[in-house]
Amino acid sequence: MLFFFETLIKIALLIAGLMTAAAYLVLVERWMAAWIQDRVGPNRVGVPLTKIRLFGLGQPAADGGKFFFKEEFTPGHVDRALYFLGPMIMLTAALAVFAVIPFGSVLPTRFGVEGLSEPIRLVVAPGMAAGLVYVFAVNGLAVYGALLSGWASNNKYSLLGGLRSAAQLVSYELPLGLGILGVVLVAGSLDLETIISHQAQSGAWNFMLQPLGFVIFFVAGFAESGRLPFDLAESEQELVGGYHTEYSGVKLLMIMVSEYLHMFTASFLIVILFFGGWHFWGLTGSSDVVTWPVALLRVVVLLGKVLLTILFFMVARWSWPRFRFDQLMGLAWKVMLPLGLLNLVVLAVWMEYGRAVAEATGLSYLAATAAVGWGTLAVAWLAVVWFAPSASDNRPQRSPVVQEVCR
Amino acid sequence: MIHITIDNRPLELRDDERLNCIEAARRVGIEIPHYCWHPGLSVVASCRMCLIEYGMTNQATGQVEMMPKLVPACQTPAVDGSVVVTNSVKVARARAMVEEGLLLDHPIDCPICDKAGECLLQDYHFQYGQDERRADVRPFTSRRRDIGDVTLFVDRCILCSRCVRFVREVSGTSELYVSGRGAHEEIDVVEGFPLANNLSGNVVDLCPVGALGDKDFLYKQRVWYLKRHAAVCTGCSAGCSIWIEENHDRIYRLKPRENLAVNRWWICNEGRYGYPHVHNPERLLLPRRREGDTVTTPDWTKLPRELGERLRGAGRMAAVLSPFLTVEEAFLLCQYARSIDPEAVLVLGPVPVVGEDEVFPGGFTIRAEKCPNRRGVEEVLLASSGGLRTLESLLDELDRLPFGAIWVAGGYRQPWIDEPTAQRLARADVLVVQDLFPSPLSELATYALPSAAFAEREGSYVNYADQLQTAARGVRPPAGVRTEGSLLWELLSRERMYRASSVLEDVARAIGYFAPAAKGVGPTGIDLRANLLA
Amino acid sequence: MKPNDPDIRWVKEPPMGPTGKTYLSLFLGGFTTTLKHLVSKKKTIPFPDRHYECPDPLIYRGVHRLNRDDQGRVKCVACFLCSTACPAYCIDIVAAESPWPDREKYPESFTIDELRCIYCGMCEEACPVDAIELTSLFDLSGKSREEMIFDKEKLLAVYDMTKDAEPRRTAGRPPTPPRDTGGPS
Amino acid sequence: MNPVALVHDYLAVGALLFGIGLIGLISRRNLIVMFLSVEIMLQGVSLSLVAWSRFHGDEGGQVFILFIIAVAACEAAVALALILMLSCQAGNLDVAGWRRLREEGIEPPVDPGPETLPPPAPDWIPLTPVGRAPDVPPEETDYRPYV
Amino acid sequence: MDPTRIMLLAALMNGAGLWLLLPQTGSFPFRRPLNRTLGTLLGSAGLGLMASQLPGLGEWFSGSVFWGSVFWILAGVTVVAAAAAVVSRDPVYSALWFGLMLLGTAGLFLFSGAAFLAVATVTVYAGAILVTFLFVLMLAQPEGRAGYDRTSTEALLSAVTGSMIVALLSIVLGRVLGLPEAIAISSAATGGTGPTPDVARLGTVLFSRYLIAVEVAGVLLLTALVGAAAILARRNKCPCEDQTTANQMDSPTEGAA
Repeated sequence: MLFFFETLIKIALLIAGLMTAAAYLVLVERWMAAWIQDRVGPNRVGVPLTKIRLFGLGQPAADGGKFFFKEEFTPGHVDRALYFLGPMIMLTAALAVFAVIPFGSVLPTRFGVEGLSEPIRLVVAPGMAAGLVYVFAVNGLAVYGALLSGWASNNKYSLLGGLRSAAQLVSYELPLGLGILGVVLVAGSLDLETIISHQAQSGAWNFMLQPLGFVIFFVAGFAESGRLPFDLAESEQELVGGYHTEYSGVKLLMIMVSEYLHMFTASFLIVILFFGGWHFWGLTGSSDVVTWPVALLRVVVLLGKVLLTILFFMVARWSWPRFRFDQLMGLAWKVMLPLGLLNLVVLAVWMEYGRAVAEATGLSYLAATAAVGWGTLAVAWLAVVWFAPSASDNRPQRSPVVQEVCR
Repeated sequence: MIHITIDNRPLELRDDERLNCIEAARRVGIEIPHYCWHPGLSVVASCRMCLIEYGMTNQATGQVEMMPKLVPACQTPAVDGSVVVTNSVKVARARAMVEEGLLLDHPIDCPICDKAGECLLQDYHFQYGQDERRADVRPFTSRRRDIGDVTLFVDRCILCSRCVRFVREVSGTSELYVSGRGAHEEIDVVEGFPLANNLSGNVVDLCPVGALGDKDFLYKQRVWYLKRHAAVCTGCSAGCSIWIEENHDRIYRLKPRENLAVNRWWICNEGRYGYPHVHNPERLLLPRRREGDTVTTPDWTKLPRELGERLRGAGRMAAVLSPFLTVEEAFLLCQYARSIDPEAVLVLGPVPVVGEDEVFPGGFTIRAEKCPNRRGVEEVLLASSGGLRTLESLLDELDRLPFGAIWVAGGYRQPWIDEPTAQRLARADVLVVQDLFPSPLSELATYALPSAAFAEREGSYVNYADQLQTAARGVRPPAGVRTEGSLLWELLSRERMYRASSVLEDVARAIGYFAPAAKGVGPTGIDLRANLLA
Repeated sequence: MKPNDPDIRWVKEPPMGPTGKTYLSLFLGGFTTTLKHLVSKKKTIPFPDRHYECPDPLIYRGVHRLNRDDQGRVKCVACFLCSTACPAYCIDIVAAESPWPDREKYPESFTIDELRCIYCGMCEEACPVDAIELTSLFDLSGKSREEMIFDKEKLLAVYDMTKDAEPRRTAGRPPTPPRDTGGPS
Repeated sequence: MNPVALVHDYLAVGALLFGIGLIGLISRRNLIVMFLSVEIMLQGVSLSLVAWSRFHGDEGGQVFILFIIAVAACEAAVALALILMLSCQAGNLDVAGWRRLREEGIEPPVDPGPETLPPPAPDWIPLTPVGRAPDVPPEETDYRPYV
Repeated sequence: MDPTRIMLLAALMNGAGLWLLLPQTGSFPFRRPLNRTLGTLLGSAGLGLMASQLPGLGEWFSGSVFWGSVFWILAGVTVVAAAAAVVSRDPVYSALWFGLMLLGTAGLFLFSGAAFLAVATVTVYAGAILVTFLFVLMLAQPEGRAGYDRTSTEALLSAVTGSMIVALLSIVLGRVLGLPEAIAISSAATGGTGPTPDVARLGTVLFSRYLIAVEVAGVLLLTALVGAAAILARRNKCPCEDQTTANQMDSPTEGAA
């Protein structure tokens, strides 16, 4: 029973935290967007009925209220059951992923309760052996949300938006998996907690050891969360709004929150798999037995890292142009898939013979691994440059010589 | 056969054709600009806009001998062996110079000039004029002078003298003359003798610039907003071809349409200014049903069925066909009356005659018979009932034995029936009246149906000289008004929409008189007498 | 246009070199630009607190006005050129013969539907007497659609309101000469 | 739970899935639905395998299911390609359209066929209220709504 | 009554229910709403009857209610979703019901301790296979119901066959598992607890004992991939594709060069 309540409390905490975080990160994103465009951003909504503006911190409440009180319009031509089901599937899948994602390491104390002899692990479903595969499975279900809402809307723009989105998500699951496989190979486990503690114990975060895998996972994570420059599903500036063209009100809110949650998932996974999770050198220690301050510090470190990643997501949105759809698919299948396989093969070979080589050369094992990793990245990058089709430079020309060549 | 070469394009004319070079060039699709020449007027060759290079083929040698100087095309007959050049630099320069000369003191007040948009000076300036103005004077006066029926903007005039020739040659009234000499020439009227004749409106059409302004149209609407529809004037039995020019279902002016078989290039003022009744607010605008003393407004959607039932149950039927009906409507009404009562009495309504025919020296005639289609309705009645009966005979018969139902088609522009006659007609059980304006008859009618004015209906008319012409619909009828044709079409339970052209084909098949119309009617109409002679 | 038209000059973009194909400089370039703007000075004007000062009211396209001439009469001559040029069909004019001796034509009514207007400035371009102009008033709002249909009086009132701040574009042009009512000259 | 009871229940569920899939495979005419029915049968078998694997405490059954998944993936790829080809040629996904692929001397399957069906009722999309045309009798459209 | 007969009856009821629910021509055997109601009633009655004869239900009432109910819910969802997938007229709905059935099966896998299998099933089946099928369905029939989805071939015969097989299997199962040998085997084995839910152990077994099989499966996958590509590479010969468009698209650039 205690286990039951513990899990319930964790779930409640997690959902409340995620929803609040989503609401406020929307505000942060709007601020970032505004600042990058030399604007000020939302700074008006504060305490209602007063002149207190609080830098616009009341904006999320106003946004949420607007979503709830807006007319929820259901077009007459939709397939009703699936139209309602689509957003629900999306939100459920996006939330269910967090069952295996740790948001800290452990809490040491027993709260004076006799049954809680063991430290509380800060993850909803601790010890899920197939944790990473679970993430994949649930992410796969999220595709249905897009596909169904697109099809049920009975609108060709929505349908094509849904298919676009689904094709992108399905395609980028492969490089995502290949990027992870290296980490799993090194850690020897699919459990995210184990992966973190493995990095903490070795002291070397995975992005230092296998940068190629990190790059692949990072890019695929962007694509999976459907953020710019991979937001082909929506392309709000160019195409009709994608699969949620026909949605409004709370259902639209559900879709948008689940898109935000995908970004959280991607950020959490990036931090946990490649940036050492809660670990920070000299601050958090690496053992499983912790004191209260350390346990809280670990949570703070993990969430701080995640926040930084999310901020990077937000800045990236305004930094680089969007891909074309064929480029998007080409990147997944022609570039990242082979590179992911290369990364995997190199790592597998290194795992088998690495220690011997390190001993032979006299380097420490970690340094040698890092060297191999960065070497692989360099080779892969050069190969991409070499094999890439000839591209033209369409930046504005400055040199008159080039102008002449143009003619 | 006359062989001519115009801009290296060969043209062959019949031996009996006497054309000038402007007309000949038009045959091959070359437009020679001109101001003073008009096909209906004498040639003065005063504007010099139509200057061309002209030469003759020497019949003996076959050599072309060009004239040393430019000649006006309007005054140069296209005889056998003529060679005309209109696209040379010399001609272009001559046109530009003429244009510059005309514009030297022509006020540039196009924004407030009613002619802007259809002004020849504007058009030719853009086509043939110079790009820049070399003169340092900027004319900006636009003196206005009231010369009678029309307004004269003195400074806009380019002295083409079309209007002067018109009042001398066509209307024969000679009010206008050119006063002054040289640069001081102006159009004017003699003190005390203003321009006042029944054709005076035509000078406005004739004026190539905005010098003569129509008082009726002045400042009402810009011409580029107007949409024109080919129609037939219904003012008198001459049946002149006209353009209805309208915007947003409001007629702004009527203009003559060139039809050499009927009215040539002219129409009378009576026809030209005879459109305001279309927009008269006193028109009947809703159908009315009278039962006893109660008056109700029936629903158009249910009215045809109701009418059919009432008429069928009434007994003997008579129909009065007004000469304002189109041929198609008269035909449909006869058919409908016969379908209700095979023995129905069909009579011709009163034919309004005002005064005498007014014949002008130029040959133009304003007919005294002020209805457009007496001949057409008569022929339809002859074909449907074998004889022609008038309203008086119907009234006589009405006194002897009562009719169950009488259908009166009106559409007269003027009051046409007096109270006693109306009372006599109203003795029928069911009296259906279709009319434009309220009359004693429509007050007594069981069903008073609004009818459409001439510009609101399509159909064909036969004028006094058996010329059949078709008119297109100019404006939509006001809400609540249905054209007679479409109502009768529905009463006869025909399918699809009412289309006058297809009904006319039926008429041509059914009635021999109209047989020539079976192959379609051109813009100038068809002379039905040709058929009778044959 | 045909592809083999000899007048077409086909410009080929310069090919990207191997360093360019790494996309590193492009990647970092985009990122630095973004970051630069992230910390740069903001250009937003907090609107109700501070108002936008139009640097050149002559080129701003805001609410219309109908200019008055020297005697305070409406300058418009009802030539319909603005309503002809209007791509949104928002100008409605009823013309009449003017009651003044020096003018032929004037607008009996002049109506602009400001809601339908797209503020393209074509009316201003088309006007031959510079009677209609667009002012720099931009915060146009109203409580009903009817209120936003400006009639002649309202448009003239806009002129009265803005004439000091925004002089007429062609203030220097001489007035039209008085009409010559005499006989033949 | 009693292991025997558990394996019994699993096997019963597996048998039901197998039977349902079989019915679907035989009776449905849509190629893709037929394929899905086959997959249902496979899932039934997988369930039995899991049950037996647990019953015997041996991973063999689970490994076998992994192979089933692999085979299903292959099957999906090839079948989808074939279905695409076929539907592209026939214009629909109807399996009855391919009855000429039988051997010589075998009677064609008795099939009501789509051509004997009544034409399906037109499935008009209801207009949203704002898009509905005003209820004007057709003869009224000939007249302008104002004077 | 004899459990064998009950099983037979239950299977027959299931078959009859499915037969009624299958898409039929016109109003056969009854009108469509009646067909649906009757089919649903018969099918659920059959399922209940069958469940009552399974030993697990009794265990449920006696033993742990929570886990027992989890199993029954999962099993019910699976079977009902499978039936719905088979009888749905709209193939898209069919695919979605199939997806729900997959989730139910994955739950049953998880329930019997095969966690990796559960997530693998969801990942591969639901995440990849079914999505591609939905792609085809949504693109092939955007407007939904075709005539061939409104009829079935030999519905009655197939229902009889299917229900007979189910009945046969269930009856045989009951007989076989009731034998003392089965009890003995189960107690001799791990006592029904099954393999520990350990992914690592499954991996070890997979890549040691069944290495050859894994290799063969890999080769099979590769072959299938090549085969699918080969089949679809000839799609240009398909009459519905307009081959000239591709050529026309290219010509302007040639002219430009």
